[in-house]
Amino acid sequence: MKPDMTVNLAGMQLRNPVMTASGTFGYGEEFAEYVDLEKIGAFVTKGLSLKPRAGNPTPRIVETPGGMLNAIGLQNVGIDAFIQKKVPFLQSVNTPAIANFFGNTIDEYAELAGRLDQIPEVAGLEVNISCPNVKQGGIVFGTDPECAASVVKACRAVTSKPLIVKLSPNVTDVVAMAKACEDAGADCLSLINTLTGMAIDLNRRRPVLANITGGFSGPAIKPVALRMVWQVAKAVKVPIIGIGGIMNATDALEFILAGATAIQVGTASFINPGAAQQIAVEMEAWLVENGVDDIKSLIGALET
Amino acid sequence: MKPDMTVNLAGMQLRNPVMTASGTFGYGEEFAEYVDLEKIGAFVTKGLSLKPRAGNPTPRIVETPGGMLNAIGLQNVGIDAFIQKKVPFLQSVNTPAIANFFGNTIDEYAELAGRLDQIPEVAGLEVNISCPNVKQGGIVFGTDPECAASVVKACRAVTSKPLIVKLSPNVTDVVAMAKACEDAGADCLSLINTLTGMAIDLNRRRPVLANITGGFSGPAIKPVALRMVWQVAKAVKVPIIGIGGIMNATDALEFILAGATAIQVGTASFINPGAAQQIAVEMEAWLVENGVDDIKSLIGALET
Amino acid sequence: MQFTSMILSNAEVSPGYWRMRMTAPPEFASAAPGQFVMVRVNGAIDPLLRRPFGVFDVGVHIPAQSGAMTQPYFEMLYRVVGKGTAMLSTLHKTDLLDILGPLGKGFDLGADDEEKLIVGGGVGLAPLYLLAKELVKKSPVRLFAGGRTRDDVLCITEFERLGVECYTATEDGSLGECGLVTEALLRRLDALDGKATIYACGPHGMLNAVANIAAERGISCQVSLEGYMACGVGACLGCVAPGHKHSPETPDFRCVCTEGPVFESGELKWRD
Amino acid sequence: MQFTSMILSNAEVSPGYWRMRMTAPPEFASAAPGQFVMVRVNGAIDPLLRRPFGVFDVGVHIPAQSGAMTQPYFEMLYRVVGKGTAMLSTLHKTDLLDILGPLGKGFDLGADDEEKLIVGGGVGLAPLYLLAKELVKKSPVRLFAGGRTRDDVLCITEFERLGVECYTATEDGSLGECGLVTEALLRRLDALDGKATIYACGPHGMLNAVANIAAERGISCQVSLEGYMACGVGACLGCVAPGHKHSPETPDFRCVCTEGPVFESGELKWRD
Ligand SMILES: Cc1cc2nc3c(=O)[nH]c(=O)nc-3n(C[C@H](O)[C@H](O)[C@H](O)COP(=O)(O)OP(=O)(O)OC[C@H]3O[C@@H](n4cnc5c(N)ncnc54)[C@H](O)[C@@H]3O)c2cc1C
Ligand SMILES: Cc1cc2nc3c(=O)[nH]c(=O)nc-3n(C[C@H](O)[C@H](O)[C@H](O)COP(=O)(O)OP(=O)(O)OC[C@H]3O[C@@H](n4cnc5c(N)ncnc54)[C@H](O)[C@@H]3O)c2cc1C
Ligand SMILES: Cc1cc2nc3c(=O)[nH]c(=O)nc-3n(C[C@H](O)[C@H](O)[C@H](O)COP(=O)(O)O)c2cc1C
Ligand SMILES: Cc1cc2nc3c(=O)[nH]c(=O)nc-3n(C[C@H](O)[C@H](O)[C@H](O)COP(=O)(O)O)c2cc1C
Ligand code: FES
Ligand code: FES
Repeated sequence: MKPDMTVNLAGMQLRNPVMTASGTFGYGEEFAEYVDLEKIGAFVTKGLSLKPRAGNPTPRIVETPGGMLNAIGLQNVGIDAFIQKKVPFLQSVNTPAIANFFGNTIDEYAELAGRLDQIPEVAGLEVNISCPNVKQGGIVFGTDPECAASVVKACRAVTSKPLIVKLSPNVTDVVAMAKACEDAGADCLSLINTLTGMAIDLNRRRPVLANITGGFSGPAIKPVALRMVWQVAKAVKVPIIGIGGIMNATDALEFILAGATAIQVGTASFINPGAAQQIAVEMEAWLVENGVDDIKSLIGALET
Repeated sequence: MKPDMTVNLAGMQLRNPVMTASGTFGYGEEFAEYVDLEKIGAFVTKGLSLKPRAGNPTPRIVETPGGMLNAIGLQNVGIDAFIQKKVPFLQSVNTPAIANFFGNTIDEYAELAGRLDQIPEVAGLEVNISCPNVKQGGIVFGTDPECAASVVKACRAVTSKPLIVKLSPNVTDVVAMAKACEDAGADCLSLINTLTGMAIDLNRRRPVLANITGGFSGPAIKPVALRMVWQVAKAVKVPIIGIGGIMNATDALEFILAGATAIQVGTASFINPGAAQQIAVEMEAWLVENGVDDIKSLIGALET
Repeated sequence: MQFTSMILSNAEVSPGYWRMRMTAPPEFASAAPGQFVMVRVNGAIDPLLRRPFGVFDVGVHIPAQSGAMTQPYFEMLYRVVGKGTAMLSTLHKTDLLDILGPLGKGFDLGADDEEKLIVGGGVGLAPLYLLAKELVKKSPVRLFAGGRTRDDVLCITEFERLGVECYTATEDGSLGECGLVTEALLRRLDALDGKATIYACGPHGMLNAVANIAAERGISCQVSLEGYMACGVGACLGCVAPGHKHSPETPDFRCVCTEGPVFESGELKWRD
Repeated sequence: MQFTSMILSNAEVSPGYWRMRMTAPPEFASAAPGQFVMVRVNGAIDPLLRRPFGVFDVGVHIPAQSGAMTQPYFEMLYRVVGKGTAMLSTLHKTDLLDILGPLGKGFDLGADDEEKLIVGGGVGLAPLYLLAKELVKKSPVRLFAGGRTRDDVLCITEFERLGVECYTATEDGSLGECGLVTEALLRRLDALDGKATIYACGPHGMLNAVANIAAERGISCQVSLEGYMACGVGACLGCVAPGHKHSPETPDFRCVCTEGPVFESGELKWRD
């Protein structure tokens, strides 16, 4: 018998729990050749800002043991070009598209949320709060519970679409951040965004990345991600999307046991562009083999 | 010409910057067959507590991509047995031995610091503040600047030996922690201790570690460690010991460029018990090849 | 001792079980039965940690050509269970491996005038061959080898060639008796007059059963344990096993890599 | 296109430079000169990311035995510089690799009635052989190949066999002229009457010099760039290069893996 792979994510019905992570899957189109988008649960766009952003100078990426650092600098086409050039593609696909976005100020966050709310092709919003607050001297929104709550409240006020808040792992107390966002009106939490890391080129005596530090992703970070998902899942009521180093169905199922309702595949799509679809297929096969008839029975089923 | 490999670490003169990390080198004796202790700069003991500690149930370790998790539970012989059974060995070796220690309360930290201060064979003290404060409901000392400062002040008051404070990476703002410890009287900062991580056994639907979460170490964590060392080095005046995923001389030199005066080799000693000595030898060879006549000229020499 | 070893042969001896022979320095010849090695499967970071394996045999290769140098070697018998062992099984003659060992405390050979009863489950036979080789020099030796199917019962011919009397049992009855090997052990103990020592290595459940049998009958028993190991030299404290006085309130842990892997069964904590 | 490819041969053609031939699906035959592949060196996590390599050649292997199936293949020419390329160089015939490609925008073959001047530095020659193979069908082609020493000037015989006139230069004078290959290019441009197109691939400094020469003389020029790549399909935005309007204040980046790797040199930003 075919197991039930569907999950409900803050009102969005997904055919399976496998999503793609922002910044690793373009605007969906880039992977059309490798992934049948209608075989995965949902996909998330590159992070959008009000104005287009050209991003950082190069080098922007570097490999590290079991992972990679990126300092793309949130390069994106901006909300206007998104609406004109990318939304038509979203319409053609029968899979929820989630718009990831970020601002430099709370007002920018709210303006973007309001505009994205008006786009019927956008099924849900994912707020990236791992960005520096230009008004508060560069303190990252996502590292202070009050600051994060203000962003979430401002977005919540202008959208009735499912609002996902994406948490930064670079904090002392991820549970406090999670609760603050839940209380401020988040429908769902996704975690983790990248850790902050650095790589050095010994011979040139310089940082490898032009930006000096970068976001650390890939299999290396999985233990941190799994720990945070487990901690947050115990503490909040809203559903959770697990992210961080997921390379295969085993990794994905571990996150679900830890308490995630859905998962996002990030860096893995670079290594294997068909990763997301393959993970969905292999998860289903695992369920069949292990006699599990509903993926939902595994959510948070870790025995501790 | 032989390059000058010596560094001065808060008054301790080391023949080279290579130390071993607490918990990965026993009490020194365990590696006598593999490492000529008089070829490395210094070594650090397993973390000591007032009473002996038996540690956590098993499994206590698990491999992860590019790293490992441990939940040893700070098993150690306790300060009394340390003095009786381990100190005699320290006396036989002409290399600074640094005692790593931890307490459940500030009083315990101070008592240990005071007792270690009286042992002539102990060249310096390394305070592990990554332990839960039992009096404050389990909040980890090393994640709150004030709490950490109290520990450091209490230890500072009872010892005139070099006092190294070992910082936890599981914080939002490692620079704030570093400054608080410096202001409270630390002579030196070592970082990073392990990240907190988790691993799951899908088939058993249980955490792999009996303790559920564990300390994450090894090459995988190097980008985070390097970033934190660089951030802290810019912000404090005291010397820094770089730790985290150092496997070879290249890694070690990267930490020195980032601002570390010395480095500690941890997980690498498990994989290659002779790692510390080999790193010291290869660092010197690199200096010769690159015409650097004094290792001190590389400290913080990163061009950004 | 840490050394670079060259693989002399690496062959599948039963589905999923491999036997590897590799060069060793002359000092390795003194490895005690029950000692183990830590193998670095790969010079890179994946897998990161060394893998522990028992010493199956030690010997000296005497080349056909007279005058050529003799070559001390040792052997491992391993089962492919995960990443590291899968990679080992792809290695070929002349490939090199970084080895740490022999490590740990091996078996106590005991008194000469008693019968030796060796109990092995699956790949647990690995460290018992070298043991049997020593024991047969002085005492009558019987082997009780068990496994899930016939494929899991290994190298019986080698034991027989030593003059060891072998009993086999499999859970599916595909070889020897159908059931657990402890049945045959019990029968032998019932028939026994005089003293005996039991030596056991295998899955924890089997060791537990053997330890309980030994305790009930007051027979001396040594078991070889496994434990998740990072270092193999007593530094990480990852490999510990609960000692006989252990309880959650008063923990008592033994270090498997330095105090073991072989323990008197009475030193350890067992389920009843 | 993503496919599993079997290695047909892998040999060192000059110290540190290797040439690998591997099977490809029939559709691969339409790869344009200048396109590249992303190779997954290893199924595990070390190295984690794919490695980009130009397509050196494509062809079809016709087996000696009549009636046996023909086998489309492609070739890469690579230099061992780090972990990934070192691992590639240890692979053998019949080993398998996971390949993504052909990717990116290749060279524009331009008009037939002009001279084609190909400039390659070191392993930069890799994507230029397939280009030359196409260009010689319609136009006279000259190759200007440079390197540090004679070991860095590769596969010249292959180019000559195509009927390409080859000029070589090395920095140490061990092969051809002593100095930079742009000297010979400049002499040819001076002698030229009629139009020409320059195609270049190699170290960034060389491309910069060639681009400046082309700009000064108003000659059309295409360059193939390298860039640190994670995905190869336009998703990570890691591989970008500054476009001609780029400045720190008004950044203008081009995506090397999808808009390139071949660009009109005028589209990009160069140092004077
Ligand atoms: C002292 C000792 C002697 C051993 N002797 C043998 C032997 O002679 N032949 C043999 O086939 N096996 C033996 N084992 C078990 C063997 O070490 C494991 O099967 C092997 O490490 C599995 O590695 P892997 O990478 O294939 O599996 P993975 O599951 O990928 O390994 C992941 C991690 O778990 C550890 N691990 C997995 N299974 C075990 C286990 N059963 N015991 C300890 N650690 C484990 C690995 O060392 C590694 O760190 C011995 C174990 C110990 C402790
Ligand atoms: C479009 C394109 C085509 C290329 N074609 C060829 C070719 O035909 N033959 C050839 O020998 N080389 C070619 N290169 C360069 C080749 O990709 C690198 O030499 C190779 O990736 C180095 O890998 P490594 O693991 O050996 O080195 P490492 O230094 O260990 O690699 C570490 C990381 O840096 C990246 N990297 C290192 N050097 C380069 C570089 N020069 N350009 C881009 N990324 C780099 C790697 O991809 C990897 O992610 C090409 C690069 C690009 C972008
Ligand atoms: C190249 C790159 C770009 C990214 N861009 C974004 C982004 O724009 N917005 C965002 O919220 N996360 C971004 N991320 C973070 C990922 O969505 C994901 O949270 C992170 O990579 C961890 O997952 P992984 O280990 O599976 O890659 C980016 C990650 C990478 C590697
Ligand atoms: C098994 C194990 C035990 C450790 N025990 C201690 C300890 O007792 N005290 C302490 O301060 N750090 C301890 N650490 C942390 C290390 O000293 C070091 O900070 C950390 O492992 C990061 O370095 P690495 O990546 O080189 O291993 C331990 C680490 C490991 C792996
Ligand atoms: S394996 Fe490290 S102490 Fe036993
Ligand atoms: S390599 Fe990812 S966008 Fe070009």
